[in-house]
Amino acid sequence: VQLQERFDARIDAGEFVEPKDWMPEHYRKTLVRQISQHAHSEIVGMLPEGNWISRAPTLKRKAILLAKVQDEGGHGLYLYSAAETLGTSRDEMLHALHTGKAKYSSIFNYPTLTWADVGVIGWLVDGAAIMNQVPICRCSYGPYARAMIRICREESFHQRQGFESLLTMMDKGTDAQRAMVQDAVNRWWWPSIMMFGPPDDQSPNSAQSMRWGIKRVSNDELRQRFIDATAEQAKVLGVTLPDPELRWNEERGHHDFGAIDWTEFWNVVNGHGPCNKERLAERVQAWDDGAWVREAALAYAAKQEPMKEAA
Amino acid sequence: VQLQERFDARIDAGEFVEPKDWMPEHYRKTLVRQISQHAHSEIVGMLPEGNWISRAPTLKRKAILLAKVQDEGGHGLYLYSAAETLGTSRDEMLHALHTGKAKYSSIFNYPTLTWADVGVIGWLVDGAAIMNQVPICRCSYGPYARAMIRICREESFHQRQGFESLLTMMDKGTDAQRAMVQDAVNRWWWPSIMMFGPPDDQSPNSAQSMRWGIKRVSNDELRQRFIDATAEQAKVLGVTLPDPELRWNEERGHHDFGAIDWTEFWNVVNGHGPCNKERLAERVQAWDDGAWVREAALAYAAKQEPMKEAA
Amino acid sequence: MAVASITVKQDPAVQYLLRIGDTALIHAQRLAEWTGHAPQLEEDIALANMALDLLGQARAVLTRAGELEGAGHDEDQLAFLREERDFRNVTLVELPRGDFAVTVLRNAMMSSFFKLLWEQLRTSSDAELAAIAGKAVKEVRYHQQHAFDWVVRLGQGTDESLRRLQAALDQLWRYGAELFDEDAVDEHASHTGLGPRWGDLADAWDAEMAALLGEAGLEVPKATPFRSTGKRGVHSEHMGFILSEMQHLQRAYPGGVW
Amino acid sequence: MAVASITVKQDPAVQYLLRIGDTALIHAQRLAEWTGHAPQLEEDIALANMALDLLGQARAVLTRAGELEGAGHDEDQLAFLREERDFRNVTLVELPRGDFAVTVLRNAMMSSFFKLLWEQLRTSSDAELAAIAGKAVKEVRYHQQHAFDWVVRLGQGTDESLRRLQAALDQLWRYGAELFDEDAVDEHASHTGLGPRWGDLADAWDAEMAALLGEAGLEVPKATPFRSTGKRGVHSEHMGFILSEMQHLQRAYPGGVW
Repeated sequence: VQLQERFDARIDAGEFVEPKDWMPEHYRKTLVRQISQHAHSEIVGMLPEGNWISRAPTLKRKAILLAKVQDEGGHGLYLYSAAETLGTSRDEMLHALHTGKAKYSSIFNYPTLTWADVGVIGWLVDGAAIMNQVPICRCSYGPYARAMIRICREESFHQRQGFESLLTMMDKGTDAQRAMVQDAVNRWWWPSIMMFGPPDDQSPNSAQSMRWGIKRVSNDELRQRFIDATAEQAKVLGVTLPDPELRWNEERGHHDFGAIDWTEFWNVVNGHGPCNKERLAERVQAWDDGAWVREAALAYAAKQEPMKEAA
Repeated sequence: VQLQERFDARIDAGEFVEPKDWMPEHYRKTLVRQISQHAHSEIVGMLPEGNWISRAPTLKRKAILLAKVQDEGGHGLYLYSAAETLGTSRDEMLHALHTGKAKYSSIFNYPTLTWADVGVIGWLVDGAAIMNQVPICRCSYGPYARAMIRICREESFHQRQGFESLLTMMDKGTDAQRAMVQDAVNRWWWPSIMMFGPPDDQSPNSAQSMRWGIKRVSNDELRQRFIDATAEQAKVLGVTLPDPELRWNEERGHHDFGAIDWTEFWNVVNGHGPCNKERLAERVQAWDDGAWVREAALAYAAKQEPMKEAA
Repeated sequence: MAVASITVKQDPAVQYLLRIGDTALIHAQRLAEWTGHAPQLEEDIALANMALDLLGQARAVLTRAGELEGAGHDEDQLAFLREERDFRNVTLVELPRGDFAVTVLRNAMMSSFFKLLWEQLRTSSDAELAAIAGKAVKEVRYHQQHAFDWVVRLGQGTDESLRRLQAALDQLWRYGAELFDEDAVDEHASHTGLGPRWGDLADAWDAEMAALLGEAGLEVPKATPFRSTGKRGVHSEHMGFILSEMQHLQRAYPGGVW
Repeated sequence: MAVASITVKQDPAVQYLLRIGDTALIHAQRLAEWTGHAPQLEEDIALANMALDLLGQARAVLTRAGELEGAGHDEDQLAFLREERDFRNVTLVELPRGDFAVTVLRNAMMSSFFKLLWEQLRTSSDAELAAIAGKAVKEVRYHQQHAFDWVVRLGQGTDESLRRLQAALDQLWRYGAELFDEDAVDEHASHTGLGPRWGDLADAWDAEMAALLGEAGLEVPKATPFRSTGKRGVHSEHMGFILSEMQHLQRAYPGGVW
């Protein structure tokens, strides 16, 4: 009880909780779930964009995309490490992913169908991710907060690169390229604004996470911030967001927007999106195909041990 | 001895030997080797051309190519059947192929690098094959001769299609297409004229095969016929054959031609051509991948037997 | 000599034909991958034969689609110069060829569908399409027979063949629903007598598949809300790779004559 | 807005640079295929990192090749608008990525070669190329270290990893000879001080590889007369598929700005 009180006081004071500190079991579990889910999103998220590395239209764009996907792998690494400080191994987390017990961001269950999708993912998906993640830089768990600071910095860079690549096509490209960009925006807009999760009144775990300082801003508020920011960027780009009800509301000081298809959202969350099965199958296949390599590395390391001791 | 005499008389009289007839063991073995080698050439030959089915430049050309490669599979079937009449099963012959004991035509160890290669294979490789095969339509072994009649008819059709596709590119195409055709001719010319095998004075088995009516015309004579015919066709096409010494010799009534690189020929025959290992590996892989299917078909057939008996 | 992609009118009759033509074309493209790699020579030949039939159907239907569109697009422009998002094939046919179980199961699903479709199209108000259907229906009956024979053989063959077949079903079955999703294009075709609403073929298809899968000893996966959407131009990620390969020569040799 | 392929002068200095630039480019293209599919996350990152280094080297060298050619071709025109027969990479790098053993063994062969080459190129008579080499040599040392570590680890790991590594060697080794085949292009480079005859690097390469393969417990296949010929523009059948994918967008969107 004393431990609990000290923990609560710390949260209230806005201090970081560190790995060696006592923490409530539910706090630990909630964090492991959230951080590992975030890590899984990074590595599953490598697939839809990775899909275009071999086909990038210029060598510069190829390098940018490859570096970006590599960064996502790096984010996965930091996040797995942060989660490991809570006493769960990376292998355990991956096992949960591969067996369908752990989730990852639903956005990655949509396919990348054209090159413009890569730019739009940078602009909208990374944009939404940053909006979600910036508050986590002030999260109560120290290792997670520190990982997020680094990740957010890189994500902002990716977001600008995505926007810039779209702007190049819209400003200097051909009609066919502009049509490709608009088409990609049409397909990614709604899934992007679903990335903030269900409406606040249907988000049961949020209150506890808020209390613990794991979550700082509500789903609906983040979504509104994102829409407000993005609507302006869309004008700069010269694309139309595919929502006829989207308009500035002077009174609210925000954009109004149309109804979100939550049936689609829950379908994708529950495994029935366009690519859920394929994404997971691809990860599992890579893991299984690599088993002999990991075994060989372990066997080799084991053989080196006695030599080191002898030396 | 009496059997041998009757057999010899039959050969001398130009009659067909049929499966149930007595024949010398060496004659049987020679035939099995030659027919199965020919069958293997058909099915390995499906690979270099099959390589372009997915990339054929028009739907008509795709249909023609697919039909052609299918025909090659059909030729493989007739020939394996002809060889089976001599008491060797298709599985035994395939085993010899897969373990490297049996040979197939070396020409298929060259890669198909451009679409024009498909046309040039039709024109030159099928052309050379027909030149080799027409005499076998009069071969002393009945089933082989009959298979060859059908095969030669289809090969002639393929050869005309190949020539026609090259002619279309040369006559109506762009400079880039004409350059592609010339490049393909440059790469396939020498391997094609090697298809007639080593010079007569280095072809030790030929005499016996001639005696038995399995071979009717010598390597060098066939090669000369081919070169004479092809040199004229090259003029119609508007391509240059890559042999500066190729010219009409009024006195001989034939074309003279340059020295053949027999070192290259023997390298490829002995397994060191550009694609030997890959061709064989591809066949073996297909066979191994299909093992479970063949086993399932056998198991199913076995289960049907008792039912048939009971019915 | 321009080789920019062509765009096709959003006319519902043209779209209806593109769905048929593109589905046959991409299915042919996948089946042809087996050529030279089948489990036995007879299957090399049989699969190539089906691919040829499908390719012939695709050519006839695409040609007719171009005529109805009236913009002067021939079969090759439609096949080689359209962008992915303008292809209207169902997603099922663009999935990788997989192992032989995936291939024969997909063939069973598609040939059963095409048989029902072509049977109806024999009385299309478009005489040209009706004529194409008259020929196609004979071809597709053989395709269905071949596929069904193999599905039963694998289902009742060995433990491994049953396991692989079940895995194929688990992978492919959810793509079947797309065949019967209806929209304005179907409505228009039905209204004008061009062809049936695809959804109207669902009951007959279900019955044929249920009988087959039962005989093969397969467990039918539960229906899910998953819907593929290739026939509306939103494909799987496999489609782009098919097209980059298929269209390469036409794109790389502008103005070429083949 | 024409997008017909470009052709490149047969100038030996340009050809020499294309051999380097194309080899780095196609090797990067293959390595990048691992991204998202490696045996562990650390290797996803390491292989992507190497691909990035190689891509950077390719861009610098292709740009320089275009400058030396003097026909106004930039790195993208050289990469995306050349035909297969005009690519000058060695065949080894265009072979399919294979399993992880194939990949690390190829990396070992290529990085050892590139290390020796870049070391020499630091004193190239072409100042630009010398500068590129100065940076590249540091990158490639890390590539070699990574590849060698893995070859030893797999060779001394499990029975399976040794078996796979030996199979990789049996497949790849024969493609190594091409690296050291000499011709007029090498002669010219050596004569002008542009760079070494590649054949002059053979002894050092052999020594490094022999030490590595010995430590890994591998049996070196016997030399054969087989010679791949990619650097003279006669590639394997894999190359066409790499290019149809890599070049698709540039070919399909003439006049595009990316």
